[in-house]
Amino acid sequence: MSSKVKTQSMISSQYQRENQLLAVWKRLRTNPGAVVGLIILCALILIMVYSVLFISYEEITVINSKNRFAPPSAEYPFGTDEMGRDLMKRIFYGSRYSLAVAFGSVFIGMVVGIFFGSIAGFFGGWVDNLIMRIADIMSSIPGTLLGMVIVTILGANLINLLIAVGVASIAGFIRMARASVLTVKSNEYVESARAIGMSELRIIFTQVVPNSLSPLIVTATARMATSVLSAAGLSFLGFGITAPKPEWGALISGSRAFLNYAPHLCYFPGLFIMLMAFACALLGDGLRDALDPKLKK
Amino acid sequence: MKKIICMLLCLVLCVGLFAACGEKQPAPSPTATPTVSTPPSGPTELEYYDELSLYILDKVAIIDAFNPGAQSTANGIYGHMLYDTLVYCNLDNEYVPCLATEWSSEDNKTFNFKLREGVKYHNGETFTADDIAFTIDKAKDAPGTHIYDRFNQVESYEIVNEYEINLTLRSVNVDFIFDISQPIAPILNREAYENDPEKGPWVGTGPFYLDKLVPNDSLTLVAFEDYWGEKPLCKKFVMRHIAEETARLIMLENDEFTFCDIGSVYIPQFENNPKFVIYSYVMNNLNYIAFNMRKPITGDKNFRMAVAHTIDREAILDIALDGYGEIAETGALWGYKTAYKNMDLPLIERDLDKAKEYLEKSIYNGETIEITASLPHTINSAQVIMAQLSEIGINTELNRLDAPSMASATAYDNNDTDIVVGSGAWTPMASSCRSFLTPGHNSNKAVYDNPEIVQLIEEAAATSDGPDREALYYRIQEILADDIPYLGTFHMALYIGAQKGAGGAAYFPTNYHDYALAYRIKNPQ
Amino acid sequence: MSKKSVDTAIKDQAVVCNDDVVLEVEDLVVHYVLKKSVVEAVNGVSFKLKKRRAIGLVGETGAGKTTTALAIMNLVPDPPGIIKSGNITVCGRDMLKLKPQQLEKIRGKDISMIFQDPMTSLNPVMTVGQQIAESVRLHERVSKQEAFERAIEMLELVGIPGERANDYPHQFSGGMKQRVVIAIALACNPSVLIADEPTTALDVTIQAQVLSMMNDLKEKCNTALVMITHDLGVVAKMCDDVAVLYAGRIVESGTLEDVFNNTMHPYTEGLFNSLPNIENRGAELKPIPGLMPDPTKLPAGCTFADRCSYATDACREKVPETRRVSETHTVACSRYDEPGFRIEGWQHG
Amino acid sequence: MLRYSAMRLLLFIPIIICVTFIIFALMDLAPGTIVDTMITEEMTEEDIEFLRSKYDLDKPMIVRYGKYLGNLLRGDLGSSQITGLTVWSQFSERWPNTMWLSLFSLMFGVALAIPAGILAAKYAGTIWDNITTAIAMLGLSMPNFWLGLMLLTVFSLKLKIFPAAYDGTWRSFVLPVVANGFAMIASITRQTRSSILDVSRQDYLRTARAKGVPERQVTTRHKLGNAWIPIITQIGMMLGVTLGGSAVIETVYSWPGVGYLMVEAISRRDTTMACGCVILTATAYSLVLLLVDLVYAAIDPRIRSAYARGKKRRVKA
Repeated sequence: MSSKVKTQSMISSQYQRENQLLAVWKRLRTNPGAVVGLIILCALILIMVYSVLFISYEEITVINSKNRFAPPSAEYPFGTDEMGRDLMKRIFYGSRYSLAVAFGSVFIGMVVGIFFGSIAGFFGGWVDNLIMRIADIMSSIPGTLLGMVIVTILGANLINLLIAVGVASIAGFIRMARASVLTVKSNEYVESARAIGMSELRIIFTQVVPNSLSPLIVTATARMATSVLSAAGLSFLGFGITAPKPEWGALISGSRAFLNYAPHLCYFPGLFIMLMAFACALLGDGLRDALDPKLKK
Repeated sequence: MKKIICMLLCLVLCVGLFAACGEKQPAPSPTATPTVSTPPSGPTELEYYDELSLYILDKVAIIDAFNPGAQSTANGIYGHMLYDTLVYCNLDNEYVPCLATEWSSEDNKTFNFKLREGVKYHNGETFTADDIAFTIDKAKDAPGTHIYDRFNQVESYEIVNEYEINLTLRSVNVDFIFDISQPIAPILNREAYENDPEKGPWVGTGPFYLDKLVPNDSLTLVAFEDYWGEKPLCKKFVMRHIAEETARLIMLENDEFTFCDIGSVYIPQFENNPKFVIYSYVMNNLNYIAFNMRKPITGDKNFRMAVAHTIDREAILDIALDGYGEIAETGALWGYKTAYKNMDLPLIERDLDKAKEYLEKSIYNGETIEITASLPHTINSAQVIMAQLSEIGINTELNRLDAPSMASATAYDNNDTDIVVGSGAWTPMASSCRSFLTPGHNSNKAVYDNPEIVQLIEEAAATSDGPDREALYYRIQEILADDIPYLGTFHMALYIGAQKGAGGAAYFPTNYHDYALAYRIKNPQ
Repeated sequence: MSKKSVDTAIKDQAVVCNDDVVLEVEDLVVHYVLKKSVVEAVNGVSFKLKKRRAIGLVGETGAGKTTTALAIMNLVPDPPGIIKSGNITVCGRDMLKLKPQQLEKIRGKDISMIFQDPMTSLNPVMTVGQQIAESVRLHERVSKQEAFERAIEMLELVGIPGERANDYPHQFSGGMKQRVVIAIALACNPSVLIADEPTTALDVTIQAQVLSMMNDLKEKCNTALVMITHDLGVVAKMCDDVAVLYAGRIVESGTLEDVFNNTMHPYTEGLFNSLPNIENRGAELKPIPGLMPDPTKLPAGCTFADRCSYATDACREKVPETRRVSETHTVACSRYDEPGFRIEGWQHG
Repeated sequence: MLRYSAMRLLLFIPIIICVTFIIFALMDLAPGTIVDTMITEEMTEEDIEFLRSKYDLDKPMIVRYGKYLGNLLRGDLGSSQITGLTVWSQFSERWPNTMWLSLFSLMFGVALAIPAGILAAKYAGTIWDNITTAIAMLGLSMPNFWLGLMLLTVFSLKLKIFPAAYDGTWRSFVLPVVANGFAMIASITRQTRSSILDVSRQDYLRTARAKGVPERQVTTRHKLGNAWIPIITQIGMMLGVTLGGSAVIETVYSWPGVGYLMVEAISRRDTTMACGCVILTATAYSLVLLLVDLVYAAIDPRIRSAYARGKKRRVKA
């Protein structure tokens, strides 16, 4: 391919990609749900950045037994917990765990899922069969059980929680990737790519995957919502991040003992988990409509 | 129409949520001292409830004294009711005749027991010496059970006649009578076991027999008519396990539980509530901080002294248990109010400057110390300890393990933890010292290996009661106070909420409570 | 029910609607109101249809043919579309004034419709027989069993073996499906049948079969036919009268003879010129320049003016009024104001 | 049809065998073994050794797995290593609770979701559509244990209407069912809405109307007849997920279900129980999916004819 031709296709794809993103953004902006979702998510990310810069680990683990169980007040907007620590700071600090889990576990699920899914979809035959059987096996093990066992083996910290939740989502991504690759593969432009002598792998990752990206992005955002919830569930059962670190699921689990007269301990972390999952779900829907508008009509 | 339903639904939900965090009950004042209410006056001819119910901490999946999978503190509780032991040890540690009317031993090695006649098992069989022989034989090949720990020390037995038996121990043990007086050493029936392996183990000579067992959920016991001893004051006794604390407190409030443990946090709520009575007792479990003597940093005495001078026991107790418990009174590492406790050993008080001095002298320079804990209240106290240690610059990280991981992580040979925050039942008996202080035992979380201590413990186990045994124990406590492999923090106080007019339960520091004579008066004053 | 008895059953059905004009459309105007614009789909269409006759509505796509058909059945989807004015009488009753229940009685009984794409016109989860029987049960008080037998007869009538009545639509080919749709439409022997480009989606050979089958049924059931198509060949074969539609108005109508042999309107002439002439293969095709006007911004005056080679300034101001040139022939072109005006006419084969 | 179901169940066996192998391997990797849960204070070293040999813990994992597989193939799920009770007895005792909880939650979810979905589809684009979808979305994103705790606090702690734990009466079903069912509402509503919107754009509705079919009958027979299929699939998937027994809800309400049994089995390293639970739950799950497919075929002739020809092509969405 002479350089001139290459620049030509690059420019065209550049131009082509530009306005596609722009078009998606324009459609996204008009969808009220997606905008609300985006605002909430940005607010949470801002909170996380604020907590990274201004809230130190000591500050949220220092214990003063004087004002324990203080109800929400001006000084402590979310009240204080059983060890007199400011719940708001702890929740803000905890946002990094939930965000990490949301993005991280989906990243793991997506990368592994797409890789195997697209190979299964593209090559078919016994490769497809093998990978699909593995996916069946992984999906027949209940997600929480898998998560529990992984956290027990690797130990309870953020990375392992990420892996535990991510692994549970791999089967879903494999199927999704395979389905979209199968539909894309049947189109002509893949045949033409093969005709000009592209290698199989290059075809997969330059032609097939980009075009089957939109359903994957939609599943990814929806999956973020579910992984935030399953991470919180695992911590609630005691298989997540350990106590002093204020992970939202663990906060709720800890607050169970004081439900009777300090319900705010359970109320606010749950609210934030809900907001996070709500934002991801809304964004997922908004993206789904923005990426393939015919669904919207 | 459907629109209205939707709106109604979310309205109710929001109102409900706000109502939840609207009302406030008085937060507990940490300094309130626990008032121990005296049980109501002796029962004149009053009416009693027929059915009582109790919350038990453990899930009972199967009842079989010889099954290692069925061991838990609940064994003791239903043990008191289903079975009898040879000797009964009451609250003041006096030995009361039970299945054995008399017992004697010259050298604390061979014991002679005269047995009670006319005692019936639940399946109608009569109790004879042969049942003791059967129980000992079966116990000796069931390691991993409580009954094994009690009867494995019996080397041989000799049945003199139907109602008399001599037991010979492997080695002298002063505390043998105490050991077999525990409810976890019942005498079971041979015939019952042989012809019904599943329901056989339920058969005992106790005041109740087991009517129904729903695995991992509940036990239903019914009063046994021809019980040889004092008849129970209720017809039916249900024991239930409820996992969620809030749920069981609600059930206590709605009179679905007659007796139920209440967390220290909820005591004020039940304390000044006329509908309830609170019983409390202090467990002889000592909550401790164990330093891994084999690892460099925690093995360094200066580091341990620095930690000893930093921890503030009052604050730990306040946060972990809302102040409901007793701080370790002396430097001695011993059970709460247990015999042979050296009360005048000095307790190391909190002194941050001294702590910093020791820290300089120690080889510690900033490494992260891993604090391992497993039980819920130990995790809370670990967090408080971590906060206090950070005041003098020791960085720590909490490693929470579940029970099996804790057991394997702190196994004696490959214990890799730095500090373990735990709690252990410390009885005056040589066996419990042995399990905490001698090498090879799993409870020895400090991996403490001091030949002098081992030698002293063997001596104490052999000497009969009296001053020389006390001197040996004092000597052990002095060495421990100097070496500080363990640092005692506090003793937990446990509280049992009961409906007004309910009582008659004996609360033992070993947690094996005796509800055999529990009752509930119909309309208390 | 032998074949002969079927004919008698159908014949006495037709007697009900005896007056001569079966369908009359007067000055029909239909607009689609969208968010930012109004689509003037039909701007004043009028035509009459006598019993047992067939009229062809011809025009390019977007000329408002389908909207006219839907308006006749009063099936225009009401959120965007509104029937602004005009009245449609079917067997003497005005479709636009009737209440829905009454409408439902007429649809399928007196007038029924066939759609363009057979692939999606049948309910995939109901058997073919059921879908036909449903129409019969709606309009005649017959038992389920009788209705199903009637359905089998109709299937045989349209050339599908009766046993296949219990098959599902996905088990039929495109042509067969269209036959089923026709069977459904003619199940209750309506007086008027509207066919909205019934054979466009089929390939040529099947198209010929379906059309000849429709012709026989028309004769047999004495049904009047409104054939909507853009294919002049189909019109020539099937219809007695022709109406040429352009941008929602009938620009020329008349018998087959009038419109085919002495075409008067320039657009009709353009249509014929753009057809390949089999005899004179060498002849050069003369397609009509330009495109259909945007229905949301129709030009003033004659809507065909921009593309008409005979257009004068007058055409662009005045909306041409429809003038009756002969007993059956009408044309809407202002150029005929001048007495001697003639168009070249297309080269006859 | 029968041949197809038999084939699918047969295909299921190898999957289950791999699942048990994975669980055995994972449980073996986990720190601590079953013996560690039994160690009492006075036990000496050789007592522990004796126990380890009793549970074959001294032999490599493969030997234990071989023995377990041997029993499994003879249909014996083995017994819980801790209590000696057979896995089947413990599972079958708790299974009805989980099953009833899942079914009632599903009914609760469906009862609210279908009308909401139809409503949202009917008033598509208006504010009602947005409100119902927003509420449904809220249900999806609300952590069910948090909702459970809140309901527990409000309805049984403060208002004392419903009991807090499982006591066999229907009242103790209410709170867990609402907590569990709320999350299902979202996905079923969305599915109903989109499938109704899709179907109402189809041409055969116009044919029906042209036949003179009254509008009500058009909706019930033609529109809903076709819209059911994706909805049923969604409901089938939802049922499959909850049949796994949501350990979280069961912990909050002390519900003697299968989910809680699994959590218990893992925390006590009881491998046979954990494997047993997973096998039985996975079997129930696949039976449900098979049921959904059969219902699918009953409704959708296109699928049924695919069965008849034996070639079942269904690209998993």
